[in-house]
Amino acid sequence: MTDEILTGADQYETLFGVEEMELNFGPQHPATHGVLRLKMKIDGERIVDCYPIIGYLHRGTEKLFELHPFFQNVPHTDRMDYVAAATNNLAYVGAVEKLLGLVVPPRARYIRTILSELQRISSHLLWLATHAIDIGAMTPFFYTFRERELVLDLFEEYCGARLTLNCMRPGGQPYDLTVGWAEKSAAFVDSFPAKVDEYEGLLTENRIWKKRTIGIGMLPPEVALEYGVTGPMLRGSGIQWDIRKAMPYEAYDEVEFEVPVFTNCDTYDRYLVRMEEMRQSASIVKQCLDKLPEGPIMAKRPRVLKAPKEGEVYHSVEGPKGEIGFYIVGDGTANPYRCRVRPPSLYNIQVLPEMVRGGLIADLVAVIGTTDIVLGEVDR
Amino acid sequence: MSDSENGKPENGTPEPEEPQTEAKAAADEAKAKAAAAAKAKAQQDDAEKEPWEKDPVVPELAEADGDPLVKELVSEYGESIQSAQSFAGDLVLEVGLSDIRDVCRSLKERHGYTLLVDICGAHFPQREPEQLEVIYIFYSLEQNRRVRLKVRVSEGVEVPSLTPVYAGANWPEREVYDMFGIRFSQHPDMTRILLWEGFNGHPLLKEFPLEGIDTGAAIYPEYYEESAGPVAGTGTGWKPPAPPAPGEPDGGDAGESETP
Amino acid sequence: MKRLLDKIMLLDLFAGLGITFRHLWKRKVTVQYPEERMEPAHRFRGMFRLDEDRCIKCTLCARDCPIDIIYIDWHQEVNPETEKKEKLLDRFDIDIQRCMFCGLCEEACPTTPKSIWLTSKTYELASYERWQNLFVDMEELQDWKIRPKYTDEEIA
Amino acid sequence: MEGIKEVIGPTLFHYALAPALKIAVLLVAVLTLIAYTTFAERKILGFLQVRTGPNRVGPWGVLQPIADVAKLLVKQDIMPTQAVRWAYVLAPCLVVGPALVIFSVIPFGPSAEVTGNMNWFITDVNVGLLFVVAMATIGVYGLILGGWASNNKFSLLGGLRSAAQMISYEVPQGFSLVVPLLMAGTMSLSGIVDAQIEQGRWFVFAFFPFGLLAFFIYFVAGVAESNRNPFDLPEAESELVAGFHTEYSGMRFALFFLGEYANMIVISAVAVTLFLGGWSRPFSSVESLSFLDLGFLPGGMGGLVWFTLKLLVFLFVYIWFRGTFPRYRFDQLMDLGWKWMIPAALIAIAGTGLFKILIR
Repeated sequence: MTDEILTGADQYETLFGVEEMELNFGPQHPATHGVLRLKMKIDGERIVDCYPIIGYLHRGTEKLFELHPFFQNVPHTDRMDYVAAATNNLAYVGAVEKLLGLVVPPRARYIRTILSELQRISSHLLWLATHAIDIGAMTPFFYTFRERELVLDLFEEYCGARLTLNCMRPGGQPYDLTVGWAEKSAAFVDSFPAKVDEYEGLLTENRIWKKRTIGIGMLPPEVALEYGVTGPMLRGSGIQWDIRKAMPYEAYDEVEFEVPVFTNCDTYDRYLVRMEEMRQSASIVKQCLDKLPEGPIMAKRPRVLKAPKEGEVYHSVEGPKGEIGFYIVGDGTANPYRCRVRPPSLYNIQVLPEMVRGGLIADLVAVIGTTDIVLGEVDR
Repeated sequence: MSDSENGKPENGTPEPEEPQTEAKAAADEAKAKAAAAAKAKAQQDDAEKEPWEKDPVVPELAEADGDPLVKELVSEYGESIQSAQSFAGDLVLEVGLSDIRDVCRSLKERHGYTLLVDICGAHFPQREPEQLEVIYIFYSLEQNRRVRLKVRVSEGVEVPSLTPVYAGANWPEREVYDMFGIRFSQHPDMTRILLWEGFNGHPLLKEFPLEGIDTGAAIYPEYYEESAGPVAGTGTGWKPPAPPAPGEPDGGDAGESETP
Repeated sequence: MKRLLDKIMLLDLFAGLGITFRHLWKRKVTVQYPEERMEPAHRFRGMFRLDEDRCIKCTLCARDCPIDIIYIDWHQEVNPETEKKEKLLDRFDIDIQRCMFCGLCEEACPTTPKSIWLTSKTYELASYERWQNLFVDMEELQDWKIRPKYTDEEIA
Repeated sequence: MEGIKEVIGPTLFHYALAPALKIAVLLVAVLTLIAYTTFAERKILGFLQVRTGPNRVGPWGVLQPIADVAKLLVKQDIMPTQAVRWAYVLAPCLVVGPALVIFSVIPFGPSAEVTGNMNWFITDVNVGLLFVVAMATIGVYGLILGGWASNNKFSLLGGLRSAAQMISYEVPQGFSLVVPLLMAGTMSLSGIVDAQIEQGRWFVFAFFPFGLLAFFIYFVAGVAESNRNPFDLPEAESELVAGFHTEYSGMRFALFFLGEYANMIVISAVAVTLFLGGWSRPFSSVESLSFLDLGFLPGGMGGLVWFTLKLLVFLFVYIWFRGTFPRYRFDQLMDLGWKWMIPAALIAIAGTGLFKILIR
């Protein structure tokens, strides 16, 4: 007669022969925001383990960069994080300018700041739409798309494209603002905070939303740093770090804004961070429009952009998803010898197993939504 | 640009060609004179010009032995820190292969470089014998500074993995392996990440052609023998179906398409 | 106490219901596409246009294209009227299937005004024929009208 | 009518022909209502979301449901090779059947005592309430079977979720039904409506706040029972990709769809009957408002009008919920059911009982 007392899972395993089930989540799944695949072990609905598999959208962008001259690579950067093309452009041209020693005129710097902040708004709007629809609230999707459309209209008027903008060149801006663009965007950013209030009215205080997000997908600051998580994910974990403040580029040292930080490390706080960032972005755009200097928009640059014989740079900007950086090695020709992209989504999704382990499948969906990944960028 | 060719320009040479005009020679002469005059004037005005109106000053590599971080690391690891340079404000350290994990651990624990920004590889076929390079980028939140470490590796040599130090090194190291074939020792899961398991070759090596090589062989053994997949240089191997219009043998390539 | 009352009265839920209810009466933002069309902006990068007369056959556009989809052939010929050598285009083809509408060709064009431009405000490039309609040649580039007919009125 | 009655005899007429006719009319009416509920859902959701909803088929898209049905009918019906055939086929029928059967006991209008010649219900079972609960319970088997028989992990999870959800919400729902039962003293549904008219108040306002509480619990549990947002976990498209009916297509999918909307309507109809006075007009005790009876309509049709109006309000609220709320999580849903709603339902029962005793 044994007095062995079975506890926890062992007990059930012996009594009922409970088995873990393997569940293949994606790559075709509405909540994976693209072609992310997760191999999961689940016990009932509880996730025992999770193994992300990526690469379904790999297009060899880094190889393409090596085969094209500097200026031809800008459109390729559009296609990595395709919902935030402007910040991708900005990071890339910033790296090239650093490598070549180009100095950007102030008006171009301001225009770049405006564009990247508008892009942040549009990217966060898309994130909110998909995040909310993952958690089951379908209406914010349409409200955010209504506003996103206005941002895209602004982009269209400025550079002729709505999504794949190709709106920056090494050394400056290809186009000046059109007549009336500044007024239009000022009208948009004036009306935008009220719209954010509207989304918040639907979600922030809603008890179901709170239940679904508070305490879900915990990401302690140590773990976040350990995994190289950046952007709103890091700020939702209580670490106040934003490249726009830490290493100001373009016109960010000439405008005033706050970097929202929340300390609960959960999905709800990351949601709050992004909501506040949208308001801050609107205010940055407003300030830039007020301060917009006159003058040239393109620096004096050689007709052929040639990298120095030796030299390599890393330049990164604060994209909507986190730190997007470019590491470029020059070899004296007009092509980058090696161009590496530091994709924020790759690092943010890498931490996913840590965040979902022990949660439910419903939590997994919320957590994927909160990481705000774009698979075009993860896989490049 | 001759008309015997397809008219399709090569892409490697992007120098914008002067439009060929008949009056080019005459124009050249006039231009040269004007340029000389302009140059003299330009030097005069240069002082008053804004920085973006001047010719760009290309940054140069500089020795950075005097940097406090470098000094400390050298005192700790001595010979392992093979060189320290800075370019455009970025600090680059070259570290010996065997010590890289210790140096990184020291960076993280003693110098506050807690954020692993990126790990990537590079391939320099002209260098012998260490053709490959692994680049690590770290960031310190307190000092607000980035530092780059480089390790030179020859083919087939394993690099100590950083996963015991930075958990986030897992995927980037897998990507380096995937793209360059550099293996990392003590890595928990040294498999391909972006490409599929049966992929032959490592696409970011310089000798890897853009069209791709032999990509299907290992996963379609019933179609291809080992390393006998689609051949490089023949394009994707997929031809468009012949268009219904008669008198146009290779569809899609020529421009005589018809509008309905 | 107030929070407890809020909780029991479900105020947060009613606030959300109120917001959606207000939107019930708002003007709808849908654009009924084939009947209503949005006017693209002036800089909108859409279908190509080419002006053969302005083109100086420098092939810069083909060189600057990141994906090499512009094919140009030309030859020189003495113009019998002016007795000057002139370049004539044999071929100017664009493979629209692969085009990503980055506009670098337009930027590269040295003529003023540009002899190749994308600001034609046409965005309806869908086609039923994959290998025919999306590979446009010189004539089509100058007078592009393969846009499929979408609405009933157009088809009739 | 009278002629037929003469020919076939009163027994056959009362027990076979009249019910059959009524059933046929009711079935057509309910199916049309379901079809147009789907249309209204798409339209109202569209309006809530600043878009227009379907508007291509017919004027304002009113023929859309017909087009939908036609499409679903001609669509290929796919059955997974590894599916359990009998269960796979049976499941959709199990969802639709019981939901439609419940309509037979719901009084859509006044009984023959009021109208003189015609009962506005198919049958008046004296344990009607029990019948409703019993039938509603069967529906869950369809979901579980469907989820299990499809041999798909997502479907299985959906089936399990629906089992857990249905069972835990049937308890508070059953409890909340006890409250109108206590108030009316009868289990017959038309009896309950009559009791509300007699007492001159709808049960939702009776014994404040217990009637309201019971009504609220019934409705929330009903939303959960019919798998509607915010309790649409079994089919949560962003988590389980349609859950128990992932593998269903064509007409079988349409049956599931039908079942969901039939359930919605049943629950609304029962809520109207039990708590909102059924077919009676508002303020049925106030004589001066008797024009609200719509007496000019023949055969007590005024009652039907009122019933339909109340029903539509409920359906609108269903759709409105869907347009506003996020989805609960599985365990939170159970939490809500067991920890909040069952105690609250018990309080409502106890309070009503207490009121009853005190009043007597």
